[in-house]
Amino acid sequence: MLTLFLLLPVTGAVLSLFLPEEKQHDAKWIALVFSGAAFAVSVVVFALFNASVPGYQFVNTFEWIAASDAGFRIRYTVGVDGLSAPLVLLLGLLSVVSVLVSWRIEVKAKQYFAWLLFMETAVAGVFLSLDLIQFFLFWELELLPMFMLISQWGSGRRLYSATKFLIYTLAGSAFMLVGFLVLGATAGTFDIAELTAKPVTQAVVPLTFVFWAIMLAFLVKLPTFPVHTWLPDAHTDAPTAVSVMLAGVLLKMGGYGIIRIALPLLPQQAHDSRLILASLAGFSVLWGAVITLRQTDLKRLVAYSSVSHMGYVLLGVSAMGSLGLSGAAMQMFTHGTITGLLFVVVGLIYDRTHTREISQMSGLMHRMPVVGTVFVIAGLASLGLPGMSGFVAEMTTFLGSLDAHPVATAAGIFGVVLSAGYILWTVQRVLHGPATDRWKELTDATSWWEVTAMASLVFVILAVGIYPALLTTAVQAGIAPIAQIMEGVS
Amino acid sequence: MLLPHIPEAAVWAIYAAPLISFLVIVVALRTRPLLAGRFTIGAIGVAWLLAMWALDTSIGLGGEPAAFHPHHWLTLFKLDVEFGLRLDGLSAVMIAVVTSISLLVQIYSTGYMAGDGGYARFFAFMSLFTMSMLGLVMASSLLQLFIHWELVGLTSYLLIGFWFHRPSAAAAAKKAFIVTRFGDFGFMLAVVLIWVKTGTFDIAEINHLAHAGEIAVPVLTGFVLGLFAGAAGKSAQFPLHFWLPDAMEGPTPVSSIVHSATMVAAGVYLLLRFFGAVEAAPEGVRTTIAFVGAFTAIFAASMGIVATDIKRVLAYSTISQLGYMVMAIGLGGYVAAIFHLFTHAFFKSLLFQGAGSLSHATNTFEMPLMGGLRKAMPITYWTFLIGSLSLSGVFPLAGFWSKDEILADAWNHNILLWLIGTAVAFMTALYMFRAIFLTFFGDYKGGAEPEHGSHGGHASHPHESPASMVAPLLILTVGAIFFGFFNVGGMFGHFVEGALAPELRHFEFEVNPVVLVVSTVAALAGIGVAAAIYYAQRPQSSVIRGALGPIPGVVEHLYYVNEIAEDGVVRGLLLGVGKLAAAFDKYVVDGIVNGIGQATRLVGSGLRLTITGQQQAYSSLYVLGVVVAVGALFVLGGGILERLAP
Amino acid sequence: MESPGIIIAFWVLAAVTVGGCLMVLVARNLLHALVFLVLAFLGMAGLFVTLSADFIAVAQILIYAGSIAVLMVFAIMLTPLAARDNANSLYLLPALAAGLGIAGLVSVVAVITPWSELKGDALGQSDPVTTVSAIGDLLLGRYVLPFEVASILLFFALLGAIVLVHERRGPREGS
Amino acid sequence: MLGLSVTLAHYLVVSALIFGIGTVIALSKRNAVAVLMGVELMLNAVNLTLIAFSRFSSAFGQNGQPLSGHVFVVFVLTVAAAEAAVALAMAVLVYRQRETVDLDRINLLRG
Amino acid sequence: MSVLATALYLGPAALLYLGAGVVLLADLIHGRRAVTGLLTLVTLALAAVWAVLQIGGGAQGPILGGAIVVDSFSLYFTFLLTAVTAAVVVGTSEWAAKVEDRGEFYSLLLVSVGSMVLLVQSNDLITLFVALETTSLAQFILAGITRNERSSEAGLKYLLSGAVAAAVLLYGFAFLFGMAGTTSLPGIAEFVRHAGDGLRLPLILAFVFVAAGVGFKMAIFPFHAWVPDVYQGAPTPVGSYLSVASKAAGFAVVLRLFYTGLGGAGTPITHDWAMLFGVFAAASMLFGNVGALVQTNVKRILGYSSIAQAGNIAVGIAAVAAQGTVGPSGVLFFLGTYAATNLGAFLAVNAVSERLGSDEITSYAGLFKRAPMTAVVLSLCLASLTGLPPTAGFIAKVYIFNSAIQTGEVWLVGLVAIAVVNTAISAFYYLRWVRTMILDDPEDATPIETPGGAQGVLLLASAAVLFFGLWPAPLILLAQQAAAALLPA
Repeated sequence: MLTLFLLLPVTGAVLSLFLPEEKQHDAKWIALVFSGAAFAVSVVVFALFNASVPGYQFVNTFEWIAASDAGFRIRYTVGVDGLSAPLVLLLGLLSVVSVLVSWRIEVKAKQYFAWLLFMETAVAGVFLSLDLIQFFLFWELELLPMFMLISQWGSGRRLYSATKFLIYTLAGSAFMLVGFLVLGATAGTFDIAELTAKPVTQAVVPLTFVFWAIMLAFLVKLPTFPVHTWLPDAHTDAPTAVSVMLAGVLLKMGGYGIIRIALPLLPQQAHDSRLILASLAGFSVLWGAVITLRQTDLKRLVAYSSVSHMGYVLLGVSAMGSLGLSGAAMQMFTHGTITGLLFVVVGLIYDRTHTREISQMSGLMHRMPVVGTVFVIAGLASLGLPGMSGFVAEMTTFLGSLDAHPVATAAGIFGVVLSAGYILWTVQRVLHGPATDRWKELTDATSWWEVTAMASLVFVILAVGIYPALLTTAVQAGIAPIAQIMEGVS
Repeated sequence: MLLPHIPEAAVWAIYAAPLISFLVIVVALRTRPLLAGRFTIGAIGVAWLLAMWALDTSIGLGGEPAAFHPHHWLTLFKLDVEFGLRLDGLSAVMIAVVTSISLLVQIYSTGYMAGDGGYARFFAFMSLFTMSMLGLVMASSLLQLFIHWELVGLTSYLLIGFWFHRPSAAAAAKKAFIVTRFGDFGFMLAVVLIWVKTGTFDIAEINHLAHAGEIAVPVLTGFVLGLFAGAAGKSAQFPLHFWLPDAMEGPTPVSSIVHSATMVAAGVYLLLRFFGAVEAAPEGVRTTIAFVGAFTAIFAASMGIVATDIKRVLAYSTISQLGYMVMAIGLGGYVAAIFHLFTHAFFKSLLFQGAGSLSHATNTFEMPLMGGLRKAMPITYWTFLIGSLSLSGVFPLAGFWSKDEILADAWNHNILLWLIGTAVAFMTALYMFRAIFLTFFGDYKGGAEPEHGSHGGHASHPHESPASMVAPLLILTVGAIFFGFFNVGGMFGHFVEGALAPELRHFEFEVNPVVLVVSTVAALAGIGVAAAIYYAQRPQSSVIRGALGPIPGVVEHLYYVNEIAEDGVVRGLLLGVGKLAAAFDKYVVDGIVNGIGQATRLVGSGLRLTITGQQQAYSSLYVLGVVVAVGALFVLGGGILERLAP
Repeated sequence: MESPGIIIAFWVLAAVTVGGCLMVLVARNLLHALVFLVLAFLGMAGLFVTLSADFIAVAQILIYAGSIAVLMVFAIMLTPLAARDNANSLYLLPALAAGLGIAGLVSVVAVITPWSELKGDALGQSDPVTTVSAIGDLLLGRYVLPFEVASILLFFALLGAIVLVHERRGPREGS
Repeated sequence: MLGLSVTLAHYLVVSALIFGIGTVIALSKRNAVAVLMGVELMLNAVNLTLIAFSRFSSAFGQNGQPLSGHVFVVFVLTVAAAEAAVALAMAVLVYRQRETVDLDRINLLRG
Repeated sequence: MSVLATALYLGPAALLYLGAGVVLLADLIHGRRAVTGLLTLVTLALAAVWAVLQIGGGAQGPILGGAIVVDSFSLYFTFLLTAVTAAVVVGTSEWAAKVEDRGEFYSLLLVSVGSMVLLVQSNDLITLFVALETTSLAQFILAGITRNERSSEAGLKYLLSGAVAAAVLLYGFAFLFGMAGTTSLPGIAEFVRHAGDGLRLPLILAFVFVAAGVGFKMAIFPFHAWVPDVYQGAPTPVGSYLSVASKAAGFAVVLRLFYTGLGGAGTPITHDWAMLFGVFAAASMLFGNVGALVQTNVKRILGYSSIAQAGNIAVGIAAVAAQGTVGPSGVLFFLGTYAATNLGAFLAVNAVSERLGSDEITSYAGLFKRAPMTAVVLSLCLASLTGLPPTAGFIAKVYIFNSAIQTGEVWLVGLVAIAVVNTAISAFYYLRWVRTMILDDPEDATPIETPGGAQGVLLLASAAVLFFGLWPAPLILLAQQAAAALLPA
């Protein structure tokens, strides 16, 4: 089942590459069909996921590299638990959305969709892998499509941004590999479940180094101050769909990695680092928020807000307790939907106005009520309005982290206040105000693909906000064993 | 009493009715505005009827909480969030107030908003607001309360910015939300803190624990101050008061309900809801609350005296009256606070609707553009006058009774606060009658031209508003006149005290003659001064202005609070820090990254120079490499130094 | 090797050889350098003789002093327009450092290593009259494979040299 | 001087000196043919080392093959000759194209 | 030992030499009409088949007084070298058709590869030396075979640098021989294992000299400087042959020398050896990658990149400190995948450069439009060189780094850290190139034909790159078996 989820997008990618040149606009249909099928699979997985069964489910495994000695026994193992199941669902959904918002891609369409689908497979692999080397493989696999997508279909200084993304991520993941190898060499296995069951306590290099080597990659991906500056650039110059995927699922790879690997595999070191992590988290929240306040570029603004919001993930993690971790896990899901939606909307606006400068816009609500309304909904969700998914996640995070890190939590809560500031100010400048002649010709987003993309995300945001048990059941099942490990450490 | 005990479902229905109205409008009635209005009125009418039933039940229970069981909303590890209903004296009164005023305002709005392009949207938002407000007051859990608290804030935002094409409205909406959010920072901290320390969100339990001394003092202090910060934001207490006047950019019905009667009272309600905790908090905390309230009261009143926009006058008045209530809470005057909240809701709603009626005729809220409307709009005039008298605390109108209750509490506890309160009573009468004299007396100044697309009539010939607007005025006037009598003898007080733990109930109705006389004299003095200056024009207002030097200027600039907040805090501090942070990102973080990149390339260019194209260079490098390698290994691995040493 | 004849021979030959080498380095004219090179080769052959390596000494004279030197003369003659001076390139300093370094390191090792551990006189003990037959046995016995390969090497070196310098058959081709 | 015996170390030092000088020549001369001379000297030094070891080393006890060194030298000689032939051919080839064998000026490929 | 048995052992190399002669003869007799390319291929195929017969015929162990040894290690490389050479022959047949001295080219190629086969079988210093010099000499001539300015310059530089390297190598051999008293590698190993502390210095001297001599073939820092010039100047087929076959042979020799000749792990010099190659590896990676950043000529990029890759492989050499096959099997696996990868890259570049007449990276803009298959294959190979999944390069890097960390040495963890940072640097230039090809718009959109032979080889190479990226287990097992042959039983 999960292998199917992995293979569907890449199959679509290959098929779309083999389309004849003159039919390359049919690539979008291929992409839609395959990402849709993958989405269907992810829905089935999520629906069939049994929260009362401990451990991983839907496991597929076989011996991939069975080297005789040299400690290089690597299994192909995919499986989901309550932590990854929501992310898989999110990935399935956002992939469909990103195909939809790319509907009007004209330039090199078949390559575009091929890379997009390829990226879906790569990210899926990260969420599904239960083997460190396999995890690393997919982690690296995602780089190339991302680099290509930004550097070709982006705008502005796209090559610079793509390269920056690449270098940051590679620099981070490089050390992660070292960390993985040390762990694997010490334990004699790369299997995450085995390593979780029996954490390594002694290795050739101090385990603190190993922990930070691994964390660096995740912190870059998250991203956390001071390794965050690739994100605004990447977002700003990326095409809409890529921004959606980037904010929606790629950043989650960082948080997911922390919760799945860094914490349970090195609980003691994680525990010892919790103050640093909390400080980074609180700082990131505020740092991202104050910078967001003064952004004049719409996409950059949403990008910096992501820095702030992903700080909550780290905040929840740094509490190292069940609630904080659950909050972090939920925040990943909700941020994916909310910021994904924001990027969809911003992309739709950009498609029509061809500018991202906030100062150039005014009164767009008059011209595009649908887009405007969705923008407001996404914005409100982003600022943590109750009734929408973001609130539940943030609240859970704070409830989990206050006891451990009061100051960082206070900073986090203040970040919520600031988020209201930048979101509403943006809404005011972009949507409100008098309707100007310049945007007289703008049309609203009423095509089926645009409406579907927006509506599906709005639906998820509201559904989780109003009835969080949709998410929490799975999350609790996934977090419980990890929290147990972390709470057992002193 | 009259009716059987209300079932839980019926109480939920009070909450659900406006929600259904909202959903129906959003889904089906967007393009059928008239139907939307009627549907809203119907839904809120149902809610009102049920609210009356609930009130009746609650009275039957003597204000004691009805036994409803909470329901699980979110279960996650040790976090178990339960949502439920709390129907007791306090919430029953609030439910009744909210539904009543809401119903009247909806009716009023059908007239006021007639012809507006966003008619359906207006009623949708109004329904949503009513639902949120009801959810807020009925909540049995702190988190549930907080959620609706935020939703109320949202609807307030949406409604203030209802005419979003007006930059001022858009700005005001944003300001309202953000400023109250600053208060919510404290509230949210309080919510998180109390759960972390007690493990419960249940309001009754928190009150109980606090009162039983089972919450550590620092935690309790933090909790109460956090709640107070939230309350200060929502109830516009200094220094978070400055959003409320701007909020008058919203349609007048909105001001009438959201920004006078109900939402702004939510802060007061919050403190009352947690009265047990507030009482248990250290003395200093309560004193702080009382003084903040008192200061807000006099501070806002002073601005009310110089404002020229009638809605702003009323807004400052609202702030001032909320200050009263907050002061009362700080003084332990639970009943006084809620009683004033109750009466204030009616007469302030009435006054706002009166102001709306005025603008309906003149297309403006600027008092200098009105004048002499007494004859053209008699009903508006009379109802407005009664409302003003009630607000000023003139015997025997509603405001008299409730205000006196507060002043009596102040007299009993803190004479300084009583003095301030009395001064505010004087100022209240002064600014209200200044408004009356400026608008209803003298000559008509012609009003203003209608804005494009708005609802106004012909300003040159002002006339009385339609029945749909006048009828609510009349109904509210009844409240403004008579509702003060509810507490004569302490009936109201004992009822609302039913919501408290028994040991906290200490209300007794008493009449303090000194307070009564002094405040009445103060109010009458205020009316007299207003009449002298603005009716008789002896002395003329400009003369007084001159005599006061720079003070009126400062007041007219609202003590520069907006400037401090916007230019100082927002632009200077936040944006300044943002600018610095962005510069740090750009020059330091990116600088380092790009610097490393540049340095690497530079090193690359340098290394490239070693490949000179000349074979000797290559071989030299080769042999030198060998020499260095051998030498290094001799030293490191071979121990050559020891061997060479004699 | 205590015999004074050998000791004297060693020092003289060593001086000649090293001196010849130095002259190759410092000679101003390429052809003069070549002459000193031949001198060094001959000195080396003498050193071989002091080490009882008669066959090698002869081979040294034949191959080095003979054929290689002649080859070089041809090379110099075939490049008539090239400079005839024996100039140094820009890399004299690194070259000196490298040369001194390597000579120094090896010398130090040679001097301080307790070769006495290995001291013996293997050849002296057996002291064959000539090494020729023994070398021949080895070449056709134990080392027959490298021997055969060496012939291939020589053949293809020849072929290569021809390929490189033969006149073109037609107009220039290839990239 | 006559009292001293000539040992392995003597020969090794001589060979080291020759190797060093050869290195200097090979690395510093501009003319390709001169460079080749340096290389030949280096190879000669190696030969001397081999022969010296063959002569002196006690490693050649019962199992030792002292004459292997001599055989080695034979092969070195062979290779040196072949190498010289090819090198000189290459020099001539380069000369035909540029009328120089000055390595300082043969630097079309660089960087 | 009977003649037949000897022939069984010597078959592959002998066949290759014989083939060289036959090709030469055919060329002499038939001139330009001779099917020299085909003959070469047949020879290579026969040699490979013979290698299979060796396994079947039970040829195992040393012969000819220990001059060479046939074992799974040598077989691994025999296959690798013949396969690589065959791929070069097929992939560049179109280029070769235009070469004047085609027969000589093929003949020298066969001699070179035959000597390399001997080289990886060598069990004796003299055999090793002669084989090495034979293949080197052939390579020098091959580098200059087109005899134009660049080619001859490359040949001359290669030759003179190589001559110095050979002298240094020999000096090292001389010391090894002198101390051990034998030229046989096992004999030397026996000596090294029991060498007293007094001989430590000359031993270090000897093995550094030897390492330097072989390092020249491996092209690791600081013995690398000739690489960019020669890769650029020599004909691309020769460049690809050098970058893959010659490098592989270099690594094979260094492994053989260390395990069979220097006693393997656990001797007094093991640590020194490991440190030496650790430093060389780090320096190579840094030099190669940082140097490649500023290059604009694709052949030079590949040259610098091959220096960096040599650094990567040398990490495996540095990992010898551990007992077992950990280090060498990593090297063997890496070389196997690297052969496919780098050949793919070089042959693609050859195919393109032939048509474009330019090696500048800018002329690769929009190659995807002009020659889609070549561009895709080249991209795949570059991704593999970067070490991105799902290519073989990824597995190879992970495997070799893993082998370094498995040793449990702290400094090797540090070396791997340097290596992974270098991977990040290398992505910069590899992926820039990929992007240029795939995404940029070409100035001139006329399609570029890729010759059939080259197409086939490119497809095969990319198939191998992908196959070993997705299913590396078989090759890893082979590499481990081959490496096991190096260890004492």
